[in-house]
Amino acid sequence: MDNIFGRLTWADVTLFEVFKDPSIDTAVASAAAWIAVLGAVAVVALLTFTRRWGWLWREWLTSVDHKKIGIMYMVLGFVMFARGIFEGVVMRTHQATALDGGILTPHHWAELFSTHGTVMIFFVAMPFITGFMNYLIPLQIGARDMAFPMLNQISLGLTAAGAALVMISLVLGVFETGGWTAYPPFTGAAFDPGPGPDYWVWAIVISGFGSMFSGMNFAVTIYKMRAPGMKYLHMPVFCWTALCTSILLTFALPPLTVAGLMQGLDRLAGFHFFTNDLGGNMMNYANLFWMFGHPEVYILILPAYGIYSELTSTFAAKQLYGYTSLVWATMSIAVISFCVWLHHFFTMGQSPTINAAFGIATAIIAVPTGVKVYVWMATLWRGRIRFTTPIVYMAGFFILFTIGGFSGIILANPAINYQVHNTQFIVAHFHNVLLPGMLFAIFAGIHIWFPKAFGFRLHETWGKVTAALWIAGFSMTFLPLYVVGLMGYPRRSSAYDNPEFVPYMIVTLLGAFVLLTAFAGLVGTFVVSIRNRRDLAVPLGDPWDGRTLEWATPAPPPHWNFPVIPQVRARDAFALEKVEGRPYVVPEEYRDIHLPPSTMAGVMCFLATTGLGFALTWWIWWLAALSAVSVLIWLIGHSLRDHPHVVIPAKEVHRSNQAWIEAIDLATPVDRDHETKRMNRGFAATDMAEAT
Amino acid sequence: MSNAKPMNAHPGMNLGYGEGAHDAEVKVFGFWVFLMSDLVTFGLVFAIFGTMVEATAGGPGPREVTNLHSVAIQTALLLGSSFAFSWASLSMKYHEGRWRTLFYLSFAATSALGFLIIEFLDFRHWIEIGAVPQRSGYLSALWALVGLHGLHVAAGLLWVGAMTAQILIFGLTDDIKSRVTRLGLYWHFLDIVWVGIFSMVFLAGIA
Amino acid sequence: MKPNIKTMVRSVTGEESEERSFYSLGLVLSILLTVASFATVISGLVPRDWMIPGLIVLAIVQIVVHLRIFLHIDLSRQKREDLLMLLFTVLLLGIMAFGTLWIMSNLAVRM
Amino acid sequence: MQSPRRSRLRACRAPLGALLAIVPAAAWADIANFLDPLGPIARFQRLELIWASVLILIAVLPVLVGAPWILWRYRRSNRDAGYAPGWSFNTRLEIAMWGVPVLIVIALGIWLTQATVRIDPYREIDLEMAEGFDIRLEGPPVAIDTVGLDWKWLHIYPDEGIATVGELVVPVDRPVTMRLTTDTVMQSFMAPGLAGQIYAMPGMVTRLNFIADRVGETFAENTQYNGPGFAEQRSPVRAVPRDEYILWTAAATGAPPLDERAYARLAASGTLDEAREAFGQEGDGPLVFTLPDRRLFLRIVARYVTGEAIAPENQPGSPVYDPETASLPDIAVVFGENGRPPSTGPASDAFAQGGICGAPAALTIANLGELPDG
Repeated sequence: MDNIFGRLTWADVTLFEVFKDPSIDTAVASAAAWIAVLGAVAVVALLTFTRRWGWLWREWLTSVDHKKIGIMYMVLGFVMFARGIFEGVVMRTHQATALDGGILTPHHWAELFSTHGTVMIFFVAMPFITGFMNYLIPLQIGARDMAFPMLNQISLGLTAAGAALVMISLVLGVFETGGWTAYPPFTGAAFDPGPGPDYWVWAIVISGFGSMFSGMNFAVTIYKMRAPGMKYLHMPVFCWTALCTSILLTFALPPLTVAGLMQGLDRLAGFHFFTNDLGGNMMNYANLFWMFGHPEVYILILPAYGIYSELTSTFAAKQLYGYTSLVWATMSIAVISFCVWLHHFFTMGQSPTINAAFGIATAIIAVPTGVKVYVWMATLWRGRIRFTTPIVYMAGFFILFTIGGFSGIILANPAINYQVHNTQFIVAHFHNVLLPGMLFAIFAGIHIWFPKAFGFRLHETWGKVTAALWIAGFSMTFLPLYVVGLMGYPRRSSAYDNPEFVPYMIVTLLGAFVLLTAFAGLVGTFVVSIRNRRDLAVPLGDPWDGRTLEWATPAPPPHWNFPVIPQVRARDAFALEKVEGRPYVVPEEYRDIHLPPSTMAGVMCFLATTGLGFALTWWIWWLAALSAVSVLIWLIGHSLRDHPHVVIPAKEVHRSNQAWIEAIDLATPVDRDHETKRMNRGFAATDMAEAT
Repeated sequence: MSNAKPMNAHPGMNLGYGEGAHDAEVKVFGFWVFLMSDLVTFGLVFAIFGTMVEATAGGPGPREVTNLHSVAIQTALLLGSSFAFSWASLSMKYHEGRWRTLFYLSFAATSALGFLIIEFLDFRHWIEIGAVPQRSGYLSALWALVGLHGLHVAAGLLWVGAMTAQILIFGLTDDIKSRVTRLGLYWHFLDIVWVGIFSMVFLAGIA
Repeated sequence: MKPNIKTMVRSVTGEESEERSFYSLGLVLSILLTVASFATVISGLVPRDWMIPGLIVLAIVQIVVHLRIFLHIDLSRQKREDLLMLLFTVLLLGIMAFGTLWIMSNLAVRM
Repeated sequence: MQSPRRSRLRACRAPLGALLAIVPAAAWADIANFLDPLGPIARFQRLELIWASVLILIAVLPVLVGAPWILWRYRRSNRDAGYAPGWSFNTRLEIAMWGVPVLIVIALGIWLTQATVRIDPYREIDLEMAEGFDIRLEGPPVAIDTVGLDWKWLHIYPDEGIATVGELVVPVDRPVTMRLTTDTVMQSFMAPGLAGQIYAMPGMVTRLNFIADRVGETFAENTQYNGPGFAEQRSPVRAVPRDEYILWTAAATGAPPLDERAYARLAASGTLDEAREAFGQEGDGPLVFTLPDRRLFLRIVARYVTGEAIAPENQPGSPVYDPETASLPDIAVVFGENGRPPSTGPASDAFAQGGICGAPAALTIANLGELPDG
């Protein structure tokens, strides 16, 4: 062994690049590396000085509570989101100056669009939706935890390992430059022997396993852990969308894993799956990747649809219109999403018959999606709509997402697709569906469920201004790209020579800064809300006149969620109780509650797989073997020990629940007009009761 | 009550009713979902193999790599292993002692080990005749598909080892029975994948 | 109230031999089908064009036998979720595998 | 031929300078693109875009108008508006919600199928097609073999015996039948004013057919990212009158030959500017060559199907590619003495359709095994 660090050398450390060769380009690269390093150091220092290590370990890292795991997913998503946003702004700055050049080198630009896409899809969007599903599913179906709590923690560990690898690539070496899709042979060993594509492969494969396990876990939880009496058609729509997303995760991740591992074998072991020579075939990669890639879009968007469904009905104080239609639409989207993948490569040369078949399938998937939008409109119709922050996001969603869908159906036509494929039109389209479609739903969802998770609401004015900024920023940044796309500006292009693009790119740049402000607004919302948490507190647990079971618990809910597993008779279980005037019933009898024990399995898997991915990237074989063997030995050892459940005595459950019920008895219900005022302590007077 | 059959969840468990059975049912179903996902993985590797059957690039093809004697022995060993496992499940279900179950389990493991050894000899032969995965797209796909299955069998063996240790430590508790049941599903599932491999890779390759 | 395990074990010993013969049937069927597959290719009795379809049919039959006998998939209520999951998987796999072969073979012809 | 698009890759040009660069935008107004096409294919695609948009608007407009109206009308403070908290189903509404989109999708589906078949890029533009588009056809198709290199397009005119880099010239009213491949990573060729794009991949041949029906200029670009010079892989396409085309081909006869050595140098990673420098050409015009070996395109494709691994030094686009030692395979070694593929096996049909000098219409992964070793 000539080098214990494999092919990693001092020259790969990017921190000092700017001093060796000062330019805007190296300054950006080194600054990013320093931010990553200093950020990590700052977190460690903060934890050390506040003596929070034990707390972090006991309360969070080893916890198998689905609520805490959900929150950790959201935190991971936010850290990566900060990176993704900054990358986006740097890219837009470059593009605005890119007439015949630009401030960055083409290589650095390529690294940026590749990491931006990878980070945003795999380490922002995926953790966000996984976080939401983790937090909400057990609460909404009346369960105490996931079906597999330890596996849940392991999933988080694997996702975080992927994210860690992408972050490490900021400091050590370079990242892949072929975009988030990483098409070979460009990313093959013959053209890019460096560590970049390896970082991508292992980050994606490892986090992909995490997502796949999450999907199985959610699916089994929803299938098997529903509260007694909760039939499938009694589930909240969010659970339906989560169920379909879980099934997609379970079945759509394998193609990505297969493609990633084959690419890894090509690069590491000289296999010929996607190489130029000896029978390799890069078209197989495109095929496999999009067999995952298209369902992935619906993995991200379906839970967002679930959030929109919950929020329209809550903030219009109405029963959801067309529940059955929504369920059918969700299920058909889930199945059809497996039949459309070829539309990502209409231009590869296959016959018009195949193109037309997949084009039609793509157009068909627009039907259930359209139905959903109509359903939400019908739900708002004859409602009593409260203009809280979530509704502001929803309003933006209605207009912008519809435009995104519009461009989507245009793209479904192969004849047109030949002209706009791989241009900025595509960039505009998928940002148009993912930002208003998914990200707005996440932000709206955060406003709705943050009080449930932490016991206090988010500041309403800050929230609304931030929402408006997101809407404006999105429109300015991405709508102009449709035009330049039609004019023939390819995506991923570091420069252009048509001066007509310049005005559009300047608007786009301004938009990017608005988005950055919006992100600052989001951070500001959190800071202001935490400062005013006493005024915003909603300990009684139901600030929004909620309809589903999670609102029938205090905020934040106890570790065991429900003192007694609820009996369910119908849809919108909690709303029904409120309308009938008997919410918050005291259970007749309390029992001991058994909860799964804490475990360090997630941390172990995180460390081992990060080590493994890093080792395979840099060819550090001893580390790869050590990581793989150590996690195997740990898991087998774990299975040979007894792990008794944590028992919460009935008395403790009784005490905690009684305190909450008594607080409610003392409180007065708050009218919806005062929903965002200080007097909202989480005990809602329902609009619905007044009407019936 | 007296005539209640203990077949509430899956074969190999007589857990009675109540929390334990529900818990086992959830876990077995969860494992079933995992197997289905794994089935998709295998199916895709099969499909890729299908697209690469002719990509031999002038190197060794199906005729050169197929040794029907070896494939027949491997098939027999794997089927025998699967059958032995079902015997282990039965003794776990109907008999209380742990040794009987362990006895059949050791049969299943030995047989699977034999399978791996023969497969390893095949691999060695392939390397000798230059049929290495670096030679062509076809060989890459072949090694990936057969190797993935072999890796699953090896992981299964490791699992049998861990399971044996668990049975020795804890005895046949409800929890352990549920785990053995899941291992059984995995074991039989690998046999199904092998049916696909010997038919579609080896036999169809020389047909 | 848990039923006494001992009495239950006694009440089901008749079933044990029943299950044993079922498993044995599975073994015999598997052996027969495997032998048939091998014979299809090496006996020389089957015309070349029929070999691959024959192998596919035999493999599918054997997989069904395995699923039914070794993996205990049946049409009863308690297995319904497993069966539905299996059928759904087969549907998706069918879409993906068939789609892959369709697309890639078409591309191979047109390249 | 001096056009303002000739750009140089200046990584760190002062950003402010680029922002304020006063480039005559008028020069760009004449450059055709998808929205202002030069030929019937792109024009048809534009028409598709317009009609598809109109049709989709039927489903989209109710949302764009209705959603804001509903949000405003049913605000909580408006006590005049009705309130129906239990209203959750209406059969007629359901039928409309599902029915209207279904009808639109049926219409779109029929439409897109017809359009897709009609402008299949592999379909040669014949008299029947020309009639459908209501254009003239004057003269036989022009065969062009396009090779994607890092980071420029090489256009081979096998019948005229010339090759160009940095410019594509086509005669008006004569169909162009283009075969594409690359000698590096995957690329995607698009000339927006004439037709959509098609992928070009090493060892494979894809096709693109189009025709220009008016004189003008558009551009050809790569849309599939392939490295630092990607943004530079864009060059003018001129549709010229037939006489001018003949003059243009005649003028090229004195150009240097694109022999194996010259090709090896051309294939090295580099932008058009760098290629000009390598070939000692001044100014910013295109590189023009004569074609000593009319089977160059075929040999480039054959590089990937010899049944032997490609050494990185012999792989254009690889960081260690060495143009001094790189070579293309001998066509006879790969395809047999007469440069034709074997007469049996699935490959033969595909090869039989081949056009120029027995070139394959299809060189597939699938028929690799059928090729003779020589």
